[in-house]
Amino acid sequence: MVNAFAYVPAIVLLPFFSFLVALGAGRYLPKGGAFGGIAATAGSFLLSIWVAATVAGGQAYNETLYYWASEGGAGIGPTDIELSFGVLIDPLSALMLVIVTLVALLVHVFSLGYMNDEGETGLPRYYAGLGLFTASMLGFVVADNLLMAFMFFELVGLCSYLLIGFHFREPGPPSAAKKAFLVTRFGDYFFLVGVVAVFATFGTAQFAGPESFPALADAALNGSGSVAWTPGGLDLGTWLTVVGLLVLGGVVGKSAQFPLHTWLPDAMEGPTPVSALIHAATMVAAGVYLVARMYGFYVLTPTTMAVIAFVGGFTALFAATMGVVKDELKQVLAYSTISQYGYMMLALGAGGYVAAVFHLTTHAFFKALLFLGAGSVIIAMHHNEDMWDMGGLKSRLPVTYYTFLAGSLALAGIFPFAGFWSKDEILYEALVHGLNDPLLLGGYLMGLLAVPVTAFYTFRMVFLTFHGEPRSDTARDPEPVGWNVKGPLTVLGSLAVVTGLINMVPVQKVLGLEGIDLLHRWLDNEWGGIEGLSSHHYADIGPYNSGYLVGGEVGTVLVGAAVSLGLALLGLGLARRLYDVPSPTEHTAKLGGVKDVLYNNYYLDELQVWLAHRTEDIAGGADTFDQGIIDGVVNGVSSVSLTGGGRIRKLQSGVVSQYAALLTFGLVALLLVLGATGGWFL
Amino acid sequence: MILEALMAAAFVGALTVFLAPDEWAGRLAFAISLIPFAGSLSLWSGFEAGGNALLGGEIAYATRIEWLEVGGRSVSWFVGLDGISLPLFVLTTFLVPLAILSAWTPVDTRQSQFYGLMLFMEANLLGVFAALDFFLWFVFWEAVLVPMYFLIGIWGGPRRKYAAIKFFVYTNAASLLMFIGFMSLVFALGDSVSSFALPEIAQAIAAGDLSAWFGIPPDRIAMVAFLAMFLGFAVKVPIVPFHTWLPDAHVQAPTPASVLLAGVLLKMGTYALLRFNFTMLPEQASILAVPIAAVAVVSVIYGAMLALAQKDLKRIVAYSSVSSMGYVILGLIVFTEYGIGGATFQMVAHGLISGLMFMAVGVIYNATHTRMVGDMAGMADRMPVTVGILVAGAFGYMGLPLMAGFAGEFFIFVGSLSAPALPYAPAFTALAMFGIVIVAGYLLSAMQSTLFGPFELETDYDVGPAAFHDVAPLAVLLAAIIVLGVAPDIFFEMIRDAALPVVEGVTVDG
Amino acid sequence: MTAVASTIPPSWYLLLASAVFCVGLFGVLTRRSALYFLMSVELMMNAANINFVAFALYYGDLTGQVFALFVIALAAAEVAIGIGIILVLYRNFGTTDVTVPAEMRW
Amino acid sequence: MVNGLPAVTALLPALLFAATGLTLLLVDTIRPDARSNTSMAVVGAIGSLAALAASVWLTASGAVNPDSGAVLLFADAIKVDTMALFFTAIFASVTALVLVAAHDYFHDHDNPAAFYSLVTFAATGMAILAVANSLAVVFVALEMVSLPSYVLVAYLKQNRGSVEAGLKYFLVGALSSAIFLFGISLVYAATGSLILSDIASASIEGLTGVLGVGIVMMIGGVAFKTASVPFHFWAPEAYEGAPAPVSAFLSSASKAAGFVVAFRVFTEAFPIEMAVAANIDWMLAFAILAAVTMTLGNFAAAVQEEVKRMLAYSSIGHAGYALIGVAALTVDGPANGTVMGAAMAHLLVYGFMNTGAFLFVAMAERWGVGRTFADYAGLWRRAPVASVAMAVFMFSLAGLPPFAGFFSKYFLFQAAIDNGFLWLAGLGAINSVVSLYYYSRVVKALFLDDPASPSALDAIDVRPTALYAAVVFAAVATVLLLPGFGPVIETAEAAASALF
Repeated sequence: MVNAFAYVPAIVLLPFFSFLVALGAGRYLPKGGAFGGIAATAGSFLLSIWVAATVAGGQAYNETLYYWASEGGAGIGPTDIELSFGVLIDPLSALMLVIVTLVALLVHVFSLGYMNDEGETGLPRYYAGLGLFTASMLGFVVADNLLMAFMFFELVGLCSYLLIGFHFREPGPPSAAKKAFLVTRFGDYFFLVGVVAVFATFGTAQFAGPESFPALADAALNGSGSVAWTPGGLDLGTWLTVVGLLVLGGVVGKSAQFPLHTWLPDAMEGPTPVSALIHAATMVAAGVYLVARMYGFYVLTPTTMAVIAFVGGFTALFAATMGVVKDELKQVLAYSTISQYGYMMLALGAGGYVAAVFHLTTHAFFKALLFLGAGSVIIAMHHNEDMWDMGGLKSRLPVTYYTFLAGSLALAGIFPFAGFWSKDEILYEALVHGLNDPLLLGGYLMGLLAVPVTAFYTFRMVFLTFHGEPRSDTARDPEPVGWNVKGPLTVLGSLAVVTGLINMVPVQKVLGLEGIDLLHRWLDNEWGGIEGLSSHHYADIGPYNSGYLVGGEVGTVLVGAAVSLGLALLGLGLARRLYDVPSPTEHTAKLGGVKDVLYNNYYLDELQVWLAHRTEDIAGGADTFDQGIIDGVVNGVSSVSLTGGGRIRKLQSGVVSQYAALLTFGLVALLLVLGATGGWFL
Repeated sequence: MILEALMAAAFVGALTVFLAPDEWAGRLAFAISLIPFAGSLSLWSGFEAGGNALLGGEIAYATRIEWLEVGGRSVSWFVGLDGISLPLFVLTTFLVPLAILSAWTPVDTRQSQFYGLMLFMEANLLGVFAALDFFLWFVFWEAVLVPMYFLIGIWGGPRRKYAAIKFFVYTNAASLLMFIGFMSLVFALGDSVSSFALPEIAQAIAAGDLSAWFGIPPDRIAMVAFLAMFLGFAVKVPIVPFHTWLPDAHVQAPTPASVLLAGVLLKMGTYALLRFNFTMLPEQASILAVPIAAVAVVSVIYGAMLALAQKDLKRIVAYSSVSSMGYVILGLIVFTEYGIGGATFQMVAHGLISGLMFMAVGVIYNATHTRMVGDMAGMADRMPVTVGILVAGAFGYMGLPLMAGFAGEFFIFVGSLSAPALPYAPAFTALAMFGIVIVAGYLLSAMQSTLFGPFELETDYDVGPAAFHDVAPLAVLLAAIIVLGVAPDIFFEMIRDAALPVVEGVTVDG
Repeated sequence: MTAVASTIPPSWYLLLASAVFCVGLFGVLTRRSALYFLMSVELMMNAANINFVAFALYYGDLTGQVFALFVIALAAAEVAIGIGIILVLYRNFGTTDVTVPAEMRW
Repeated sequence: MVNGLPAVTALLPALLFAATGLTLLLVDTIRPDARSNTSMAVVGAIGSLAALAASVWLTASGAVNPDSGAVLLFADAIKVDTMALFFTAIFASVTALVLVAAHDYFHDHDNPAAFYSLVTFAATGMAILAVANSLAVVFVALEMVSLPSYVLVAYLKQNRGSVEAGLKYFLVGALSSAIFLFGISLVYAATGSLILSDIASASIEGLTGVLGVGIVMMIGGVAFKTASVPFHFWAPEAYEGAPAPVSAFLSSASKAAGFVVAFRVFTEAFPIEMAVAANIDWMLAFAILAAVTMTLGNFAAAVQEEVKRMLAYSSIGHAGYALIGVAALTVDGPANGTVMGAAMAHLLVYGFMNTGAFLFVAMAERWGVGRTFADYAGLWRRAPVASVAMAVFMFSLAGLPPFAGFFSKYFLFQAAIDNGFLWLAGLGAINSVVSLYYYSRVVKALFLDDPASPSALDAIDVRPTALYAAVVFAAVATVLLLPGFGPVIETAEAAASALF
């Protein structure tokens, strides 16, 4: 058979071509080039499936395809480095490929309904953006080294800028786009330093293989190898931790973790399908994916792991609390995204590699679903997003309602929807590993606390939107949506229900059914993969060992699951009591002062704005200094010489007898000088 | 003799255009300027020389003809290229035709003189990069200033005269300082060199032929010469705090002049720094490594902060050039193959990108007649293509991967972080790298307030898209930037080849 | 060599010449009338002549004396031209005061 | 014998000048009331070009050169050597330029004939000055140069400026020549001879003071001719008030004449060894003069409003540079010949670029546009060729490549450094920067500034062909002297080295 891996570049390039086509010829194509995009993503999707199948067939692929800057050469000090592009296909990237291409495809289709049918202008630009966005993300997914990953990581950022700012004629979107790029850029600064540091330290940035930097780091740490360089006097462990944290900076930025999460809610200014793409499969997912990609490096440094876990747990809770008080549909979803990625970080920090990837997968589906659902609601509501103007849409938009409900149940983590399984596993991993690690345990507790909050705001959203009486005319008579909206919703809805089945770890543990933890086996290279990139390997070199509550493993599983499910139901119930009524009212007042804090997102935006202004003040000061002092000196020199000249010329009085006098004096002076030096007249 | 042919083409072209009528001077100049470009492409494709021209590497397309005797040393017409000068040579021939195109719209008076001066400047610029004899080089180096003086002074903005004279006198004073510095080296070499050929001088110094002069010990002379030349070039680059002529010159200069000023003239400074200070006196350089690196980092951050404070688009780009040049200095001082190679590559990359930025701002200015951030908004609504390219260029400036700027900066960073020759290299590098955040800050803010949002601009005419011959050069530049970003090896390979001997010049203890 | 000349030490001539020279210089510096200025210059030149003649005698070669003649001739020429210039000065400025024409300065 | 001809042939240039002067008078007597001065200009130009040709021929033919030694005439009172011929070449070129230019400048003067003859006679004096080997001849020749110059400066009798300039020039000149003469007399008193070589060999026990004072006074005379501090006061007014061609003549040729005296007399009559031995350090005196002169000239020039006056001060500054040629000398210094040769070369280049600059001013006066920088605004538009030429002169005077002024100045400084006078060279360098400022002001006015009023340029209604020819020729020479600098500097250095 033909080798599927030969076509991996095509997966990336197809959307790229659609970008070119839409940009160049979109004006002349029907639907502004939408079909090109759909075809391209569909093609990529099929190819990805094929690739995944090949991996399942027991193969993997790690190949350098193109040397960016020339091979070899005495690169930096002692090290030889190569800057190259390549493709790394292992279970993880194969899975991610499928997810990304699928979501991208559905988003493209949905856009037909959301953009074209709504008569948006500038569609070619839109589809070009989508194409490039998808292409960059896919390039990032298949990257075989950190440099390439960084490059596409940045391109993803660019596309988010372009798409968030799609409605550039309005004031809001451009500023949101700027904020998104700037904040993530701030994170990427550390990432870039990290990349350079990796090159300096190991001389390579390959993810996989014996010469990859995780492998080298591992070898160096257990003394069987050494690294090319560490900065003056720093011991290896510390330095690797530093490098890990540097790279993490990029992750925190892109995956909207605390404190760099502020850009994401603003990013809602972008068209809803773009939000779906950003949140479910591309930009925000990139951060978490990066950690998973170089997990073999992170597990080597416990500090980093703990930090990741704690940041994740904190973000999960922190973002969830803010989601409670938002009035706009997409705002709620935005904070839920932040919170959910917090869970994934928690999982990664807690050594739950598989759990994280699992949640990444399920989240991709149900979050895409929720956003597209929100999109269809927004269509119906004529682009009014305020939930207090909605209500009672259940009967009028049945398809949207039920799919949205499925997604919400998944998000809230209600048995047996997809979200339940993944979130439960995360909490389980955090728990069992956290019992010996306070920081981690803290993360776990925060994650646990976030569960009811999540369920609460999710269903607050559902009830306010779909239940009760319509609270506005548009809600009474919403605009119907077409097949291109319902289609994607249905697909994702069913996925949101069933995806949990790919990883029935708790069931396996409790009932002892072997082999239904497909994802575990998949990521453990059971079918195919690359040495050193397996969950087992990570577990082996990882810092954690498991501890259990009463009843050993099974008991822990059951307790954990029960607790989290219970809490989720608690939150759901509360939401039901408060908002599932014919005409619900705001209860946020009960929160008192806390409410304002939550409304204003803990004033973090204000903080960042304040910082920005201080920076500008400094800049202004620098400018004054530059113009006044430095340039002043430069001009001063000339004016000084001119005044000097002015003095000198005054000698020339114009009166000839004075000339005679001066001339005589000059001569006499000369006489004296020479006479004195020569010692005449003695 | 092909180098001579190309320079002659530009020179004769200049004379022809001077005499041509204004109506078609622009077209004629453009057509003529394509000749050196085509030629330089063939030079590039046929380039096989390896090593550094100054340090005994083979010199491509070399010619050497004795000219006259100065104090027992021969001055000769000695030109040739190596991996460092060729890319800059190509950059020049590439930028000039585009700059000429970009002049068609704005320049409406004395066209023939304008284009004549452009070509005359090109001839001298090519000379600067090709010359391998100090006197010849210096003649070209100074001759470049004259046309630029006129370009700014005649076709410039309101305060053009002030800017022109400031530029002229300031840079000339600097050249004088540099001249003195270099001459003291030559004197200190005494009879061990029989000519002003740079390779001979460089190798003589490398061979330790410096001897005491006026009772000053050789190492002292070398140090003084290094400082004099460094200061001299620092003005040209420019390095903070010798940069204040640049914003004035840029803001007042007409667009095409700005393009060449930022694109090529600034590179003369860094190129000279590399050729003279860092190639000839590596030991002094490594002694002064820390202060120089500090200056570089200050240039990066301080320049970026200044750009952040500006309201005039051109000033913004001008100050960000100061910032970018700081990266180049950092790359040079670390004395690693990637550092110096990256610095040289960054010269080319920044040449293209800043050229693109100035050109695009110029195109917008043609339509709006203002460059003030406050005066306009939502230009994207009226000039979609131009703005699109401008945005792309801006991201290139921010170091977006797969564009030339990122390649240059990344090479520099990779080369500098672990540089053995520079103490505290990691700290310096990390500090300098923070520039990529600030640059994003001010460029994005400027774009947001001028290009996006609802369209605002008080004019008594309606603003429409730019003409084809305005946009075409932008597109070409953007394409070049992307190509270089995707395949930096187009130049980087030969650059590294020529940079390696320089690196080997400095011995790192420990 | 006459008796008188031989009895006078040459330094006296030097002193005399210097004295005359200084008188002339004094005149140049103090007098405002162009004509006095001219005369004072003549005085200075003749001071030089004294030296030439005296030391021609002292060294016993004629060069000095011959040169003195040349000088006298040149002085005459100079005066001629000087008078001419003073004349046009008077025509244009209505005075021979050398301090008056001071329109061009600095 | 010179090339098989009588030895007096060596005086050919001087004789040609004299003959030309007489011929001019003759022409004038034949056609006394001719309104056109074309014939004058033609005759004068031909004559001075012939003199130029003669001096070049004498040098090239090897009749007179360092190897074959100099030609001594009239009991050693005259000494024709390469340096003499080199300077004669300078005088001849400048004279030719000035005479040609004068054709248009004096187009409506009622009696141009006198001008031509006076210039030529002054040139004759210079030619003799260049070959003078006896202080007597030096003084006579000096007066031969000065007396016509006084008249030339005051040539415009109805013009108050010209008269004032003439008066000041004359008074300062008379005083200076008196001082110079007294200096000679003191030297004679101390050494008993007027022939340079005899002075050098004379014994001066006990008379050091006398000799010293004499030498200093002679320095004064030289300083006057070269317009160096403190004898420079006449220069700004004289150059400003005189007709521009005269200013060109004085500031180029007359200045060079002063330098030929300095170069020859001081090195031959008071050889460095002897001077140092006798504690009469005239090199130090010249060093001081050079430093003060170049600084004063440049800084004062930087603040002038009138172009002509600026050029006057700049010519003072250049005198300061050239003085380095006699200042940067040391006892058997390695580069004595080089530094003096460089000064000579600089004077040659300066002869062209400075004359050209003044002739451009002459053109402006011919047009009747004003004298200040502001009046020159935008001249460029009506007179592009002349303006470009002026720009060339300015940049060359400032010492920028790619013009000859760069090389001559550089050689001068380098030789000074080689001879151990780093501080002089450094000072010169700083002054060059200052000069760059005011020279570029002219270019700025010509090219960058807009005319005060649209009608301001209407004054430019004629195309003075001869002036144009002279200016353009000077410009071409200024440019071509860069590539052709090799032979010039070699000749000059050889000539100068012969003196040590």
